[in-house]
Amino acid sequence: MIAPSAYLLLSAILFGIGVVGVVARKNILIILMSVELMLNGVNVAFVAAGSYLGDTAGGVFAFMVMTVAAAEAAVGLALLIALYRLKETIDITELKVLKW
Amino acid sequence: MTGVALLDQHLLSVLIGLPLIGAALLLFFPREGNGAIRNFTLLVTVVEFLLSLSVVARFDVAAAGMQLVERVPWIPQYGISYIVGVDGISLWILMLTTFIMPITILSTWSAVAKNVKEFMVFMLVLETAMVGVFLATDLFLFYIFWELVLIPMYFLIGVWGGERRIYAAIKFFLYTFAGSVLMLVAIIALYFHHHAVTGVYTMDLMKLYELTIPVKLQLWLFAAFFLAFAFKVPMFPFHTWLPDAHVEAPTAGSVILAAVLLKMGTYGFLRFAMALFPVAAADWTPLIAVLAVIGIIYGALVAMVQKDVKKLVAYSSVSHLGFVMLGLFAFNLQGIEGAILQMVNHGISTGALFLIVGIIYERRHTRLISEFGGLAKVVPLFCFCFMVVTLSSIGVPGTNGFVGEFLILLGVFKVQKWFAVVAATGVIFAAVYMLWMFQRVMYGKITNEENLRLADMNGREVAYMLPLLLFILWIGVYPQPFLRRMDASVNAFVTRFEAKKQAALAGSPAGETVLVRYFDVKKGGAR
Amino acid sequence: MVNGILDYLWLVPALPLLGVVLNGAIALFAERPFLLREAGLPVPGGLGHGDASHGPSAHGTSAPLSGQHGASSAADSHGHGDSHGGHHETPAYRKLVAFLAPAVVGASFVVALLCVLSLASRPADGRTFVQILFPWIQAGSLLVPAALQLDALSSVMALVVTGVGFLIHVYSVGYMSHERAFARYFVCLNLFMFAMLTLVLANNYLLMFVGWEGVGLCSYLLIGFWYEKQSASDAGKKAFVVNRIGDFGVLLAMFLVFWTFGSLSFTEVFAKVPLLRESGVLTTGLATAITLLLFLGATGKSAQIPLYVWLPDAMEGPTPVSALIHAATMVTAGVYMVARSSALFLLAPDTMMVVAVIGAVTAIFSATIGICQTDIKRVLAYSTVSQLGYMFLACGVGAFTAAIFHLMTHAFFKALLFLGSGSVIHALSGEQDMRKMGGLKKYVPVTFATMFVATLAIAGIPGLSGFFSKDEILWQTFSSSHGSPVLWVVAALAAGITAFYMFRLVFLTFFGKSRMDPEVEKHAHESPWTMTVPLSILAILSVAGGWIGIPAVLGGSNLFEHWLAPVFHPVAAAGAHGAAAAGAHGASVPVHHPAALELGLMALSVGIALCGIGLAYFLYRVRTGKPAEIAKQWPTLYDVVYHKYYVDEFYEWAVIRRIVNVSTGLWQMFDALFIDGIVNGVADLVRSAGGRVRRLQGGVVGGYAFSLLAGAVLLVGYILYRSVVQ
Amino acid sequence: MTPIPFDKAALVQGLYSILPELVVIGTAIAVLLADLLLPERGKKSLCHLGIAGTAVAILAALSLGPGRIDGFSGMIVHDGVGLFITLTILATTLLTLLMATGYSEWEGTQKGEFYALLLFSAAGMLFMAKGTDLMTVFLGLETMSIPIYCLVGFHRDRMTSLEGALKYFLLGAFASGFLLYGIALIYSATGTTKIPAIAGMIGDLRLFGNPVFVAGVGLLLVGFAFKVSLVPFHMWTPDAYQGAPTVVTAFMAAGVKAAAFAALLRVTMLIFPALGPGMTNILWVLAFLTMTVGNLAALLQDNVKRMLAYSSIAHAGYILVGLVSVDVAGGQAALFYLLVYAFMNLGAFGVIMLLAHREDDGYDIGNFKGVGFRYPALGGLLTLFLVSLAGIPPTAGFIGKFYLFSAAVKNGYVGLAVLGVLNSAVSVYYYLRPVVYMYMLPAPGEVPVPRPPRTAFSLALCISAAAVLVLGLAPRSVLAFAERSILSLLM
Repeated sequence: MIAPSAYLLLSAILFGIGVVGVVARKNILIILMSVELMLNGVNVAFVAAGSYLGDTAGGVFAFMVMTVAAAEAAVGLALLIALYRLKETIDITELKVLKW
Repeated sequence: MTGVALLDQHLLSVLIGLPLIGAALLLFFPREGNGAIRNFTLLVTVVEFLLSLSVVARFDVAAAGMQLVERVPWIPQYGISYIVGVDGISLWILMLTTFIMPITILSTWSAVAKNVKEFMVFMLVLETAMVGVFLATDLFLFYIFWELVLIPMYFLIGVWGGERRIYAAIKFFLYTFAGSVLMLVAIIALYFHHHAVTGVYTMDLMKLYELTIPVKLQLWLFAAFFLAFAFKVPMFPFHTWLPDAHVEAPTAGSVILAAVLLKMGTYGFLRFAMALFPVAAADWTPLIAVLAVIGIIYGALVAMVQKDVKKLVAYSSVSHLGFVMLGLFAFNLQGIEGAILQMVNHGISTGALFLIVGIIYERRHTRLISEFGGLAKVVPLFCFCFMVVTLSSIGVPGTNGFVGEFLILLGVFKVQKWFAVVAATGVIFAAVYMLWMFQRVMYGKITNEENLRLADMNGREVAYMLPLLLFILWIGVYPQPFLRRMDASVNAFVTRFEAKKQAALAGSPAGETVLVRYFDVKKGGAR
Repeated sequence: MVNGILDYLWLVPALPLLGVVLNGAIALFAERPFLLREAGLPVPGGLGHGDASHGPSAHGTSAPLSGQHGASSAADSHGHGDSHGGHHETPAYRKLVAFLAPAVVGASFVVALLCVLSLASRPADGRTFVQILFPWIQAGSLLVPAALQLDALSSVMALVVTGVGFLIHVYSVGYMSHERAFARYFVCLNLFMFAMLTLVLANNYLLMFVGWEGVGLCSYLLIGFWYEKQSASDAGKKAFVVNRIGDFGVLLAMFLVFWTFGSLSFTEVFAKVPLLRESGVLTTGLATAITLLLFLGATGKSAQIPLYVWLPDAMEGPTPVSALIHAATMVTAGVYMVARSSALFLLAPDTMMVVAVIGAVTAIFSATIGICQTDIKRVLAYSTVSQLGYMFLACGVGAFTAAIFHLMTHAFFKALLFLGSGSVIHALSGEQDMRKMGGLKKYVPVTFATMFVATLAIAGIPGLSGFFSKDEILWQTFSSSHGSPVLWVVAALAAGITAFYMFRLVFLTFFGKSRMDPEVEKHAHESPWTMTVPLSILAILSVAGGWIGIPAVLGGSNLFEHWLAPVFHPVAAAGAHGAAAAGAHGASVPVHHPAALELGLMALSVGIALCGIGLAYFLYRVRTGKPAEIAKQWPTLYDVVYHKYYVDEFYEWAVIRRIVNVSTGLWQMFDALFIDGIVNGVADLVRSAGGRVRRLQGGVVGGYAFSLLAGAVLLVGYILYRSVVQ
Repeated sequence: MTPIPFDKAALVQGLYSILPELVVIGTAIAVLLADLLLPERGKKSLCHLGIAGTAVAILAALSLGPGRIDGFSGMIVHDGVGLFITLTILATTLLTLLMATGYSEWEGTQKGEFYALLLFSAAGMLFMAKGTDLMTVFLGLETMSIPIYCLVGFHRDRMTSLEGALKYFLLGAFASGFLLYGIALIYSATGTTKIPAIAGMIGDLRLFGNPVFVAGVGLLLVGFAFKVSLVPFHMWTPDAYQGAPTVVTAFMAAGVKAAAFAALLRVTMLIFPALGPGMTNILWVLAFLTMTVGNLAALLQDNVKRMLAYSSIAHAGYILVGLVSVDVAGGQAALFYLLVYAFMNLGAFGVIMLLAHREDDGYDIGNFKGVGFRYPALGGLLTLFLVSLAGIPPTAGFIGKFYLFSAAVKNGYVGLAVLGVLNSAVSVYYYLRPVVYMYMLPAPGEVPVPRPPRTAFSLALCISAAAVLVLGLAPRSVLAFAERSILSLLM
């Protein structure tokens, strides 16, 4: 039996990787993935906590999060495609018409 | 209820409401029909004035407190209500407002050509706001009117003003707004302090008067009020918005600004800052007196070297208002009554001066003194009016200006000899800059061809100048009717002031409120 | 008790006021349109441009005010130009004014006279009548009624003012007959009478102050009457401002009086003096302060050093004005006030000293200036200053009676001198420079005769009014406890100089061969009766005026003295300590000086005066070239004196320039740069901050995400720190 | 093996508690279906359908009354706050739809999905506002956000629109990550996600000192802060607002703020007090930063739309001032201000929509020259709304600010109040700038003709104007309502 804190640590690491990805990367696709990574970190935390507390809610939440993640991904990709159609790029740094 | 009953029980509300209603009706006038619009506005203001006369008629000379009071709960759960009333302090300033208004309207006949409709609407809204300021005895209501004044004035300057009008308008707005927002915080603080002490939420000035406020809190609240009012007066270092505003504003704007808006500041000091925070007021007196005296001399000196007549008059206002402030902070009967009278006087004579300037401006489209000279010959009637107004502004005995200044200086002399002495020199300077200006404009030979065939004042101009001249002489020769109606209230003010001061200094039930703690802890060494 | 005529005392000032109103109406509704039409200007509301007869054609030749050739010294000169141009079309309103203006003043003289008589009929100690008209200003303990007071002192003043005033009004009708702004002139003149009478009849300081500033205002208006002339309007302004400086003193004095005595009315204040004196409230220091401030006012109004500078310039006004305001009445207001406040002055020996010295110095100082002046009116102006100096000298030595006495006689002969000079100027089409006169006595006999009498009077030739009053002053200066021989010497010297320059004036003007340019000479003519009659009356007064004050030593029973006694003596009696009392009594019978001494001094002073006359005769009749030589011998001295010791220039440089520069500095440096700099600076600061904050919004998502992350880290970090670590 | 008992009553109550949401969702679906059936020219009636639906929803909400109704075993609750915010949101939606009638015509958003998305996100807002379980709140938040991402990018052939959408989306997803992680941590620390339950446990200090929990709350706050765009989590706001179709901008500014603040309110009211002064200090700083940065950045904007975006940031700051002082006065002030803000903000956007007469560069302030006297009604309305936004009497904006700041003063945050009023003084400068252009600067040539307002559109403007004035002059009943709501939340 591994201590729950270990799971939390794992989730934290996952989340952190995701965060760094979002901040650091230019490619929109990769940023999307990093976001997914963050959410997965969250899921780990939920599941771990749920099982540790012997509460099913945690697992349920994980599923909800996945669903939401999916929905977000859908919208994200749609926007991505629209962008590509318009500017033929998926480099986030290209997006700076709007500023100041 | 019938109209009579309405007037009978809600006279003051009617006074506040009438111009607003007039403005509302005005919106339905066709934009083209300037004549109709003007006449209608004039009618409204005249009716307003007549109604305000009945306030004087019904005013009880003996009563010290608020009269013709009306109170309607407004936001009862927070003790905010619509309370209006008039007493000896506000009576004449109210009258000044309603009196100057028709005159101003009449003066715009030919001066304002574009967007007459909007102009008149703003004028009427402005009148409502001003009357409201002087009648409101609920702090919240007062603040609302106080701020409401800014908007129409902002438009009057910004839309119908001279070439740097936008700068002037924004400067005027921000200057005064920035000053008054802090007062809002102070009002709130006072309100909660009252609740903390008495357990009652109220904005009713009369109730707040009864409150004894711990000294440190007083000092801070007074500071906030001081800013708001000092900006408005304007007192010496805060005056720079005034010349710009005056120079850029249209004649009517300048007249209202000088005659009424500036009085809002001095009135505010008397009605709120001094009455609510006596100890602080007393503490601040040296500072304020010094500023006032500096203002008197400074304003006079700077006025002397102005090239633009309007600017000159603007700076002279700084000087005159300095007298008023000095009088108020003498805290004795002569000083305060003199100050109140001087508010009215300044309203009349400076208002008249701006009208005078407006008259030549309309004809020559310049206000530079150097453009004129020798006018006396071509426009004798104008010269006569100008002379009388000038004399009243100098404070020659027999004109209103003298009575006010004399009482003020007399009052100040009792408490602060040297301030009075220095201030009195201002009387000399006043003569210098006014007469010099008068000489350069009216006397000498006509040097400028364009002035050779100037038209003298026409019937309309005489019509609105005459009442002003009459009052200049009346107040100068027989000020009793005016002074008598102030007596009771001012007396009460002075006595209450002393009493409250003692109470606060005795440190009577302070009420350890959040605020008191706030200031004691954070700004400990306030004194 | 029934006061009879006294109840109509209010008519005395009221009548001139009536004149103001009526003439004002005429000026406004008849004269203004008329003049505008003549100048060919539109008359708003009026009947538009006049019929062809007036209008440009008429206004070429017409009056000073109408134009191109301007008011400038044509001011007085228009006479003949006009006898063709302006005359035949004299509109009716002028006749009306010409009647009304003098009439009201005459009427008020009559009323005043009656009042004074009925006052005289009372016992000496009951000769104070107060009439309260209405409550004027009331604020708290301050109760100032508009009330008139007629007592010995004010009755003298009232009579002088209304009497001389009436004569000068009549004179003006003739003198100004060609003046365009005829009605306006008389409005001002009547207004002046009203103000002056308010001044002398007021029963409290505040109301007196109203008259005080009122006369100042009128003098401003009348000096600048020909406002198209730069020098005239300048002079007017100067007069007003300088007087304001004095008024400043009076104002403060009133404050002190009020907060000391709790009242401003003469009767109450003076009644309280002994009491407060006992109780020690009214210290000598306080009395000195009050009186010095009052005297500051007096120096302004009565043109004493250092504030005398306005009076000579005031000669820019029409000559009758100079006679009325700047010789006979207004300028003596200061003396009146000091005399009125004698009760207070007597308590302040220091002030008395100051008054005496300043009086004496002014007397001699301005007398010397008088020597070199060439403008006939300016000579008279400086002589006025110096005569006023005498009066103050008298006050200073406690001889208030003498002061008032001289005030009265001076009013007669100085008015006469001015009117005479006016007549001369009138005859010479506006020439005022004595170097361009001479030999006039055959042209203007009446003027010459009357003026000569006045000159004798002012020179102090025994038997004439001037002699008695001046000699009284000299004697008091010598004998009174406040006086001193030194002052006597100064005063006597001044008397001599006076005699000198006055005769210089007469000789230059009326004797010798004509130095007039022929054009002028052709027109030289005696003035109309409206002018000569007043001259003659004044001449009589200048002779006989003094006889009511013949001192005991000359076997006279100083009536004047006794008349004024109730005003000055009770005061002296009350005025505590002996010196003051003696000083005041000194005015009556100088017991401790032998009559011989008095007579001796009298003779001596007359002698000095005669020397002056002789010198003048020698220089300007016998050796007419001499003055020029003297001038050459001491050029600098002559220059300095000729330029009035450069006092005006000094003031200009030391005061006016400074103030103007400072003000300009304040405005452009402090106001525009500093204060507004701060204001706009704050605004700019905020705006530029706005500009920077915007730039944070770089536009790149990475940056946004980073700021979000940073915020999150800080936030969580802080909250963890706060709630876990602590 | 007993069958799961079917508790009909609970279900009914649950459905009843979310009646308005149901109506809105139903309308959305109806719109989608109708879109299939209707011919091209009939599309505009879609909007009318939406309007009708929203109106019904409002009635439904009112029919529920202020009483407390728990639904779905405490996942969601209809209480005072719920009702107040519900009405605010529905009002926003209604006004938005009314304006959309016109806007869709000009900008070709005359599509079923447009309205459907609007309604869906409205439903999401409602859920978020009423959720008492962090999970519900999260779901509501997503249901709100995802449609809005789409709406922002609705002009998918216009770069600005797309860019705004992408930025908003990416950062939004990023932020919800934080939110979720916060929830997860809280869950793992407390074993529940129900706000009241957590509030119950707060008492014991173990929890207070528990870093997991505390960090969780912190992250939770970050998530909300992002949605209400508090500095420094605000970066997306100006870009998204500027890029989005203007109706959507108006909708977001008012609606999202209302929903997110409602959720934040529940959390702050119930949980923050336990965390001691630390949390308050954070809020204090956030409020200050948000007000100041928002106002300063807005100062020099020449694009009115972007200016209003920054101003909306500033307003988030003002509202937060109400939350800093965690008490009835503050909460009530915040609620009241949310409502007021909805009206004045929508009104302002509505007018500039008309004046701009085309998207993007149409919003340049230069276009407003000389409009005031040429089109008095529009000029007057815009002036009114701006004055109200600036918080000058006698408008609702003033009353709102007055209560926010008085709450702060009451609880001794005088400094914050002073900073607040000074900020509003600064803000006057940029709120008056359009006025200057409209009235004080002459038009270069002929004043560009504004878009012709349709009846519905003008109705929307009139409603907003009326609301701004009425709430300014007679706010007593609404204030009382707000107060009751907060009280109901606390008990």
